[in-house]
Amino acid sequence: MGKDKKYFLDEKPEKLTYGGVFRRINDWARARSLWVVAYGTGCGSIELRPTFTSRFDAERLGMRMVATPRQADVLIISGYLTVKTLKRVIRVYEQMQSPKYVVALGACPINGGMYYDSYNAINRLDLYLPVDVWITGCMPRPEAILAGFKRLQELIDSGRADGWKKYIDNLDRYRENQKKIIKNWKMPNYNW
Amino acid sequence: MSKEEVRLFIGPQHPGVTGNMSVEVLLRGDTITWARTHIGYLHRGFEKLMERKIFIKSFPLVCRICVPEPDTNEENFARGLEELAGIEIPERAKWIRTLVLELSRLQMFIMWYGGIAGSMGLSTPVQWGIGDRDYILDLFEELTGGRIYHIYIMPGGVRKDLPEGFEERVLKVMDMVERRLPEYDEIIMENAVVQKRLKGLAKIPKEWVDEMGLTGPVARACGFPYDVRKDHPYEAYPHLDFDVITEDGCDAWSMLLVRRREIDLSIDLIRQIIEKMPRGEFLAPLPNVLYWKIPPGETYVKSESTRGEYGFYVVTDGSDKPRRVHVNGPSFVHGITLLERLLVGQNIADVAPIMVSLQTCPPEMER
Amino acid sequence: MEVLNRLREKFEITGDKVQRDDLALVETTGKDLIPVLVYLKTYEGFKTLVMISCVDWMEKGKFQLSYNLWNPEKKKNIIVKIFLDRENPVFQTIYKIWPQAEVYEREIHEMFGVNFEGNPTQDEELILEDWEEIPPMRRDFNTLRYSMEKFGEREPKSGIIIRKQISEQYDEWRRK
Amino acid sequence: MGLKEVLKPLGAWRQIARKPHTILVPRTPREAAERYRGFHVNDLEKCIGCGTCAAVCPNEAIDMVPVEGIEPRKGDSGFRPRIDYGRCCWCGLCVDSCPTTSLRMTNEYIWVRETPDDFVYIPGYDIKGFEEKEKGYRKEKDHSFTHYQRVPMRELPPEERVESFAEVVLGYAEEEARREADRCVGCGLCIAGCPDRMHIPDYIRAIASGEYARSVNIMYENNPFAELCGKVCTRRCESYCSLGHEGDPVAIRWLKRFATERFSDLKEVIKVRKAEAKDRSVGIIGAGPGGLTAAYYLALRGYKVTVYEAMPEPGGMTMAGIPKYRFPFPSLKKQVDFILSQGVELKLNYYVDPEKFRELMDRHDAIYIGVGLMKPWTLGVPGEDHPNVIYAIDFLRKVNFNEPVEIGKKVVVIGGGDVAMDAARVSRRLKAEVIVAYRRRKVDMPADHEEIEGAEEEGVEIWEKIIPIRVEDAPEGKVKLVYGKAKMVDQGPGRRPKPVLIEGEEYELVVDRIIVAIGQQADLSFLPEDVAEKIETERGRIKVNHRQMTSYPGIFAGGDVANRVADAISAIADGLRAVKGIELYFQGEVD
Repeated sequence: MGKDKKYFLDEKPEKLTYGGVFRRINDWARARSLWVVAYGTGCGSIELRPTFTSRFDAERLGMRMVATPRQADVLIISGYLTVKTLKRVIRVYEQMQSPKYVVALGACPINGGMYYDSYNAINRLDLYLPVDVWITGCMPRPEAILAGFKRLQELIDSGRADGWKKYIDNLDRYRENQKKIIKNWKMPNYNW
Repeated sequence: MSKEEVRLFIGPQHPGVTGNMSVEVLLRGDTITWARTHIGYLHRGFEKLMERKIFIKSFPLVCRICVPEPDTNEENFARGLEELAGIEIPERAKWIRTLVLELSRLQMFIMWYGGIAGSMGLSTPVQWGIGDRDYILDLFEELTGGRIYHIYIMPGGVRKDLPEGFEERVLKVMDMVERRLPEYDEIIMENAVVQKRLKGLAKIPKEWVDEMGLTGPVARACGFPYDVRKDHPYEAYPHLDFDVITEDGCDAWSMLLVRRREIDLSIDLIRQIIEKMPRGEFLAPLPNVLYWKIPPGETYVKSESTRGEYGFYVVTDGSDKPRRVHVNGPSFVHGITLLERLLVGQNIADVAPIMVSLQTCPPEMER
Repeated sequence: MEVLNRLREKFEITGDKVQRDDLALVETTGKDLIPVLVYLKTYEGFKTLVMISCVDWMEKGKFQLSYNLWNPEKKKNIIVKIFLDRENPVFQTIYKIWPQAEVYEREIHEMFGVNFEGNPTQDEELILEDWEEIPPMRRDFNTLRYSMEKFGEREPKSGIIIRKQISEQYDEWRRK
Repeated sequence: MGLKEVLKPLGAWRQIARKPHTILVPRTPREAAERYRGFHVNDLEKCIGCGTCAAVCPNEAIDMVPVEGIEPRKGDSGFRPRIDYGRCCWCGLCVDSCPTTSLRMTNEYIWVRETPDDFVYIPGYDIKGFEEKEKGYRKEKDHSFTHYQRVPMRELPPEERVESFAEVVLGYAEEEARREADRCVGCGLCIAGCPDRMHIPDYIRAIASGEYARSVNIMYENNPFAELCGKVCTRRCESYCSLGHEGDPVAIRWLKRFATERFSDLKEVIKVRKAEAKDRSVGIIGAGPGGLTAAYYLALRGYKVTVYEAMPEPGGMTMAGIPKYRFPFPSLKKQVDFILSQGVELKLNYYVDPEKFRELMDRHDAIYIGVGLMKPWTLGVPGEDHPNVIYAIDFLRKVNFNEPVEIGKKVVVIGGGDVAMDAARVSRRLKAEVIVAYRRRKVDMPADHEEIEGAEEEGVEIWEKIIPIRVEDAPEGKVKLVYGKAKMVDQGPGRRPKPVLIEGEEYELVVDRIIVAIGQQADLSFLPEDVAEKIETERGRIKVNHRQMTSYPGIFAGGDVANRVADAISAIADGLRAVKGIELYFQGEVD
């Protein structure tokens, strides 16, 4: 089981704390350069493509897709999350570097949406991951997604987007919820 | 060449794979010696959920089975139920459905056309493809009230008539797309990188087509004129004039050619539909949908999606809910059986172009 | 379709129906299924296996397996179906006739618990991961209850009365 | 492949000179399309809380919740839909199935929050700022899943109708009935409108699925006169039908008629569960629908029941008052026979007077009075005692019992209720020329509009705003009605205008008979004085509590003599309620 430690957080990481003007400047800069990890977890990713390409062009707001979680600031949960994906999403989230933000798209992460009765899709995302901004819609249009990002930028700018801090503080609680539905914490040999 | 084999996992969080799925490969050097597709990241159990919903409530569900091209699902399921319940739909509804299907195919192909270039690291066509597709989505929004999920085709016909002046706007967008296509060709078809990488890539033995049940552009790229629109004409396709597109290269380049010609065909078909569309009623009277019971029976209905033959196997038992709905998407065979065999011997860098060429769509594999 | 007549002569056909011009349904027994499939593939031109599906007839205690074949020349579909005992659902694999049957069978094994003898990969997980309940597509699996127990439901806070009370109250009012 | 392929893609640089097509959201907001399926709004005034949206929602996103300021009333459940945007999928099925078209969608689509608990709202009640938006997805009435058009009922043509007393309404064929029954959305708002609280959606659904016997059994759970109601009910339920707001209400009455008429022998169809015999007995005065209903359910509960009827046939007003073209005699006999077959004793030609009433009080443990209103109201004008002035209920009774009745060639019917219409249409069948004179306007007539239309089709003339002044003798055995015209005086909002005689104008009308049909009153002279003193009355009717008991313990009353509505279904409801009351009374619960 020692191997598991490499996959997921097993203890609370240290929180970087710094304050004053530095934090203010950091927040200001961060809000204007959000890199989104390119992981389409659900059907909402179909609207992320127009958002990040020429028609809606999120890049003019400082946002772009990056391939690896280690460079990313934002994780988009695009719609429903199956149990199998949730495990990977937690892993992706824990690989991301703080400060990091989660945006939930669509009705499904809020209360199950279309798949409230599905045996393989979770109903409430906030039990497992700290979400900063919720955008409802099925799917949210690119305009709504951009409005959500604008809200996220405001939150970051004013220092209120602290979901990642919550995750560190309440890691036990989140882990407990996660363990309720994910029994096997070893990654299967086909992806780690 | 190294003797040691390396196990590599591509996906599910990987920008090269088509959607939320993963491919596990064994590599010797950078050559793949064994491959295995892993799916299930998007499994929501549609078939189970439909079994516990009355028929009308399944319609918001079915369109979510394939996200980029939802109308095929709606049309198929509606046609299956109509067949089992013995409902005749009005002539205009058939034509509107055909129009929606073709528009849907067109937007998917345009996005794909950019996407195949994207899989080889060319990012301009991706921006173009998705950007131009958006104009067709605008048409959908105007017609159906939804950009992605239309929930427009219902048993008995379609939910609303075409809005005023819709035909002209469709033709305008078609003209726009047609004007743009030479520019696409210039940066994709005539690109040395694309030609060099796709020609001879993913060579499919011809005997696999019938044996594995390959369909759609994949089969047509191998010279087999399999097209459900021609073989089992449905909706208004019997009244449309078109030829099945085939290429004979059996490789990714031929698939690209087939799909490129499909774009022209779709534009042509849309123009034909708008020209020939009859006036009249668009929704046949249905029984009260809240209590709609369909007599026992089973049927298999299929239609041509951009990826190939898309089928719904519907079993009813006389109650107000389906006994079983099995959605059989072409990606199930293309993405698992074919892909696993096709990747063997290929270069690791070609995984993404091959997957995009086969147009594997994970949600329709696992439903 | 005249192929039905030939089938009836050669095999034990327990039921058939022409659903459409291009679709026929044939019911046979487990013993005759593979000969029928091989016959259809070799002599009748039904070269392609389109899909394999399973239907749970819980009330009758049966699983129905449907093999859907397609004839590329004549453009016809035929669905051959058999019934298995639901208590002990075992059947032979046909992946040696059609390679893609392997994955279909693997899915049916995972979703319904039907065993396909000789299928090399059927015990590998295809879609589900760490599944502990009965196979989910069986009709006695209650997906809503499972979802509510495992994933929970948000209790609406802005509402005046929560969901269940309302529906009860509403029902009561309607009965009055 | 050569240099060309390498250089050609560089042509994309051409694009740099073109105008970008980027939409600059959020700086410049973009409006969604005309029929975009965005967030919901609900017209709370128009909404009736029928719950069809909640029933059709695929995700159980819609709950019906009570809303402050909206009280439940007949035809409105008082609930309003609350939508959970953590469940909704914006499919618009709720909009498409809303019977009143109150629910619609706007083209608003941005809803961003920091907490997940902020996505539940009651459209129309929680103000979100987009309520005024006109664009968005709306229901198209003619092209939706809701069937607003009623399946028309076939009737005899008017020329044939006046020739005989054959039933006017021909009834639905099976296919028509199932089609009509299938329109029902099952909201159940009608139940509150039915005095008897019949399980309307249940039996209509049973008809729609072809289970007619089950349907009739559901009806007989609380109405042993289902066929009677299927033919002549005042069908207040239909006025609360959720489909009636935008289209035709479901033909509940005709469907009931269809289902009950299919069975000629009720004993084979209706499964009764009889309780053990008990040694209490109940006496019922009056074999009308109310009395027989009470008798039926009391008998099923095991009590000894005896019904006393003054007339030679059971049925009360349904026998004596309703013309046979609306309610044929065999149909009544079939239903009454079934009730009697449950062990109900019936004594005909048994006129209860004070002495006999006292006997009954000794003989029975409880008494139910269901005598109805048999005494007509008089016009109160001079000369009314003229022999050619007759009263509608007497006239109808004589016709129904095949007694000789002479009305001549021209009659005037005074009144505007259902009895007046019956009298008029019966007179037409007796080949007389008929004028109906009513003191208010035609729109104010309390009669069923179908009856008014039917009468007019058959050639009945309707005169509005007529106030009789006096009756005079006329030569050749005729009678002269002197009348004045009325003007309608507005009585303020919410009250119907009052007819006031225009002074100084007098008109004359010479006819063979004047038929007075301005209502009936109770005749309580059969009560012994000491009992009558203890029984409270109100405007001539017996006052009862919520269990139909009078202020005299052990004496129950119901039907026209005790309620203000005075129709068959209310009498049946009273009878049913009295059964529960009597049972509780026997168990010692007086209140």
